[in-house]
Amino acid sequence: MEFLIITVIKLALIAFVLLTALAYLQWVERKVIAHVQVRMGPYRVGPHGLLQPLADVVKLITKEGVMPADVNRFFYLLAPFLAVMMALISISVIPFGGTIEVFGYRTNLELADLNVGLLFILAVSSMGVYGVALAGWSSNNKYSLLGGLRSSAQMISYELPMSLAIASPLLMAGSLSLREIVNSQAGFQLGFIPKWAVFSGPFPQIFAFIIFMIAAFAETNRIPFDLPEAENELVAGFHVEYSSMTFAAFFMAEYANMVTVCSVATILFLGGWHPLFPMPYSNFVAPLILAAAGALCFWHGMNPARPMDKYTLPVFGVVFLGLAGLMMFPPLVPALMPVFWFLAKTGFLLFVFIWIRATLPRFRYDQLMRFAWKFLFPAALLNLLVTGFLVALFA
Amino acid sequence: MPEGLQQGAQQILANGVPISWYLILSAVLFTLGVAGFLFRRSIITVFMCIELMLNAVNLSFVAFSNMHRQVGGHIFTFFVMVVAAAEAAVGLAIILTVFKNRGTLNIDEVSSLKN
Amino acid sequence: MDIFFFILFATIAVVCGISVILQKHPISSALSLVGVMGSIAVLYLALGAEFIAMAQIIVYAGAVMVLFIFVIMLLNAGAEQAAGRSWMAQLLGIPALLAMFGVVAYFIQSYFGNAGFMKFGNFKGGSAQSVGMALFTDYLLPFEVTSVLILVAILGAIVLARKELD
Amino acid sequence: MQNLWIIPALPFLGFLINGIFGRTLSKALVSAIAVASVVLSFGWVLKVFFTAGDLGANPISEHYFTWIRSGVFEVGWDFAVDKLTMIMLMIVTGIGSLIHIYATGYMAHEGGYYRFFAYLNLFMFFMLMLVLAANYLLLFVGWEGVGLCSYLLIGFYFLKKSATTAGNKAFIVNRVGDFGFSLAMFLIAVNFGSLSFDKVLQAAPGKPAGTLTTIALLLLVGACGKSAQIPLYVWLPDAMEGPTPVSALIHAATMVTAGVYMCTRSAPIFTHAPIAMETVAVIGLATAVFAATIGLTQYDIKKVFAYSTVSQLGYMFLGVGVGAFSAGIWHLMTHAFFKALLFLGAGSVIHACHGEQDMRHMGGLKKYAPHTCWTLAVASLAISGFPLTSGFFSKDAILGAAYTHAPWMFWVGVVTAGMTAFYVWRAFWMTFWGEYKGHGHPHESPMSMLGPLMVLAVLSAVGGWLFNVPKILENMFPVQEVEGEMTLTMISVAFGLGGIALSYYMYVVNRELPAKITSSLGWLYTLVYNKYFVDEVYDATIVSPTVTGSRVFLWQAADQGVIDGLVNGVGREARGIGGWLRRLQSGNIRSYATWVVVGAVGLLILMSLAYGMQGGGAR
Repeated sequence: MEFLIITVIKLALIAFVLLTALAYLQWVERKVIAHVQVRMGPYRVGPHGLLQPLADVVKLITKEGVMPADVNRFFYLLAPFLAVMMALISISVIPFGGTIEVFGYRTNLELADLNVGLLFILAVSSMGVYGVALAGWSSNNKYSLLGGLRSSAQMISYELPMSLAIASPLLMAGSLSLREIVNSQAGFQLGFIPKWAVFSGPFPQIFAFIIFMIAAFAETNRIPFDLPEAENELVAGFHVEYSSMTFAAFFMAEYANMVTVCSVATILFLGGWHPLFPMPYSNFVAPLILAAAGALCFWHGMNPARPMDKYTLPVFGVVFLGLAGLMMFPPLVPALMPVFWFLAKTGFLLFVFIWIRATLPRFRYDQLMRFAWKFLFPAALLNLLVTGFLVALFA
Repeated sequence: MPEGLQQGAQQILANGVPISWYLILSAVLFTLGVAGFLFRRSIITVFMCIELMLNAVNLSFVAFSNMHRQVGGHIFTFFVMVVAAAEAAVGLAIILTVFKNRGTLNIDEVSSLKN
Repeated sequence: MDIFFFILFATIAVVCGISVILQKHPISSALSLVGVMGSIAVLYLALGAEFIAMAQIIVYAGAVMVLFIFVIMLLNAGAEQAAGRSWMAQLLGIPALLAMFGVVAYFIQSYFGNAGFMKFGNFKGGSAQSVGMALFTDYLLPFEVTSVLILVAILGAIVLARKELD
Repeated sequence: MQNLWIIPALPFLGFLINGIFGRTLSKALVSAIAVASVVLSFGWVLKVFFTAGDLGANPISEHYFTWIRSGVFEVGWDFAVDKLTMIMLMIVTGIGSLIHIYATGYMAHEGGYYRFFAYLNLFMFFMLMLVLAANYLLLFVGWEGVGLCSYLLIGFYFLKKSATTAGNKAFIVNRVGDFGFSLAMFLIAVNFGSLSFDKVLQAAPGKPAGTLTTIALLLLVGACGKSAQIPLYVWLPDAMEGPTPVSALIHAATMVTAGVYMCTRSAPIFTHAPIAMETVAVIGLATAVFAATIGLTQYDIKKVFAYSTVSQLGYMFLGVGVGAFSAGIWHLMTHAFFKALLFLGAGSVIHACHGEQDMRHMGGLKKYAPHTCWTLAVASLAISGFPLTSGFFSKDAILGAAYTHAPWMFWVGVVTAGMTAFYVWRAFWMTFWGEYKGHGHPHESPMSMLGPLMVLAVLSAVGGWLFNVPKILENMFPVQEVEGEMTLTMISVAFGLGGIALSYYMYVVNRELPAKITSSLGWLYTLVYNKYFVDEVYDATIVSPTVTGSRVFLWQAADQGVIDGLVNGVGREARGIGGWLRRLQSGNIRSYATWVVVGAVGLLILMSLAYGMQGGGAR
């Protein structure tokens, strides 16, 4: 019974955090891209545009949902929900941290611990293509149809290198359960190099990591592989005809997918919630960073670049310092540290996603396919072979 | 007789699902697949019905493997999946070719070996 | 617990199966088939075949059916038109089907009617590890042969789908 | 170990090289390879001859590998050399080399140069195998091989209809002989349980005369086919369609004498089959006379020599038939010398007259081709048995043996000798005396052709007493003394000289005489001139019945009627049934599927009936 209650609580918590995060991820993206392009980005709605996501949500909800002429109504409406559902399901097996104890109840920081968790993620992400494909087909528009075709072909093609790249760290971990994979990466070698898959083992999985990230870009239809929604070829690709909430669903799906793949990459290659530094020092890293951020805010508040900063920045500084203090608070440390590290790594990978979107141009379609089949796939295969050989050698 | 039914129900609640139910389910699905094969006209749908039959058979394989507490059934299912994947690749390529050459997907019109 | 689980997903499977053969549009049939496969995968889980269940989703739902949908989109196949007929099928179809199902069901009942019960978790042999172990020891040769089969299938598909066909 | 296999191997090597790469090689290289291969094998023969010691006492015999083994019956791939074989080897390789050299000059301007020499080398290979063979089967291999080569070479100008038909004729006629030969081999294998010469020939005396006679007669059939004896001689004159060196080598010197060699080789069988011996003698004599008479009237120079070849072969058979085997071989050798010379000379003449073969368009070549002239004169002297020439000794040996056997044979032989002298010299006068009646300017042949001519001239002049074959072969074939040999010699020489004189009178002194004679003889002349219409008779009696029979009965009745009818009928039935069954094959997949389902139901019901429906199968 209490199992149910705890599960429900965790469910609500994760859902809330995740959806908010998704909304604000978009804000972060706009901000980052703006600063890469030396703009200010959202600034008007709330301090530093912090309320922009809410405004967007309101706008999208209140907008009229246009139903184009003679589309297949059922599939047209089914597609976006399929997409967002498949994107959100896979979050449920991702562990954010170790086991914690709250009010005497021990629980894992995840919804479900499958012992085929990784396969589950693969399966669900492979289902994700239906949303895009159906959307493209059902909206009865040649651009969206092309987008749907492209996305289905592209996703199937990039499933292979992704799976192969995933397989090689599995060889080293020897399990399909995400939690055990993370646990297998605990500890340090030579005292300071963490035993993450990218660094450790008979064969550092740095190549697998890179291949996985590239494939992840394609799987999530992100630049430079966002062919299904290439604006300048297909207007907006598979979601040309969508508006209001259905459109928002596709956006949510995209960001949720990003979060998922980044978490998976963190778990598989970057040692999950295991800290970058040996135990005693790693606890001070988080407070130091936050404190530094707070100090930075205060300093900018002293001599503001814009009039409003005089009031907003100090507030941020106070928040950051408060978080730093929270991190120092002994009883919470064992619970918060892993989460912090996990979020830090995932956040860094997300930042990389955004960064690349701001930097790289888009591939041509044939280049995309040739790259997948003629370079990525053989490379992943080779990496897997070498890893397997070395593992067999040293095991 | 009600009490027989009752104890049957209790038995089921206690011990779980009878294996035969799984087999019946797979038989039903298989029959559905055959029916689709017989009564549908679109090549693609017919092809999908074949996949349906394969799935039904797989289900019975897994059920048997559970019944005998052996992994063999899973292996067979695995092989069936692989073969089904290969079959799908070739079959769909054939369908594309047929459509390219005949301009139809109606299985009744594709009744001659050469056009 | 198990029984409700089973009834739920068996119902889904059968309903989707019926819709596969009743839907007029290929895409609808395809999605119904995906539904069948998904529910069957869940039943696999219940039967303790977790690896096969995931493989079912990845291979069938994730790859094969996507391929189907891809082709349907590519050919823009609409609802089928009732042209041509097979009097054989019309005439013998229904009775033959019913006969087959009847005989098979009777077989099952008479042979496996009391073949025991299935409870979740009473069979742990379906993990990826055990399946892989069996696959690479007892069934190695079939496995290799299958790989050759796949290679052949790839070649065949490429040759068939080439642009400069015929 | 004398490595006898090298002797045939060398020409075979030449054949391979020329046959495979000849098209790309230069003429000089081709001829070099061909000649070298034969000359080298001649050299090897000499080496064997000088190193072997006394062949009569201990003949060489080499076994290479077992070819056929079934039960006790065993045929090995083995060669053997005794004196007889050695003589044959000498003749074949020696004259072969000369003719090869000659051919390089003669064929210089012909197409298919490499092809010609490849065939020639192949012939040498098979001929040497025939001679070296130590058992009948291996001999038969060579026997067939030379037949094949003669076919190929007769039809060498395969664009000429007459050439190809001549080749076919030779091949088919030879089949008859080979049929007899094979039967003989079967009989030998059955009766002696072996085919190797030494076993068979040792066991021969013990066997019943009937068997031996049958075997001997069958062998004779084979020999008649190969050596152009009545009734199978008809192919040889037509074989002159081939290039002249071929006529010289194959159809005068070597291959056609294979029959004689074979009979001599199986002498023990013949000697114990008197009837067969008699037959051989009679056939030989008849052939000699018959061919000689035809030779009197021919105008084609090569035809004349062809018929003379036939008649000389008849002489050899006469010798064999009367038991003078060594004399036969002796004549074989001398005949090889002078007949090869005659043919090569004829070739030289034809060469001089730009391919003209009709003697009526020749004449007066004495001053244009002096060397050809005197060499041919020597050859003609030799063939007409002029004293102390080679032909003189061998022919008289045969005639003497014939006299002791039966005097009438001697007289017929002598008359034939006269005729021989007459027509050979007739050809000589018509060719070289008088004035030139042909077209163009005749010219002497190149040295490459004249050289062999001279060598052969010397040989045919002195070869007779140089190699006294009967002496050499004494321990194999004892020579019986002939009483009154001197007188017989006188008589035969007289006939020979008479023939020469008569021909001189008719064709040099008094040119009108032949025309008068022919007109006076009338039908007899036409009969002889047309070779007694033998070919026509054969056509009427054998060839056309066979052809029409096979066309009407085998082809139209049996093949088209029965076999095709059967096949077509089966096909028609199958199509009928198929047309009926086709209804099932509507091509409609769903119908097929329905059938499958019905079948499945049937199977299930069957199973249920078979295994019963009792429950609780599992567990």
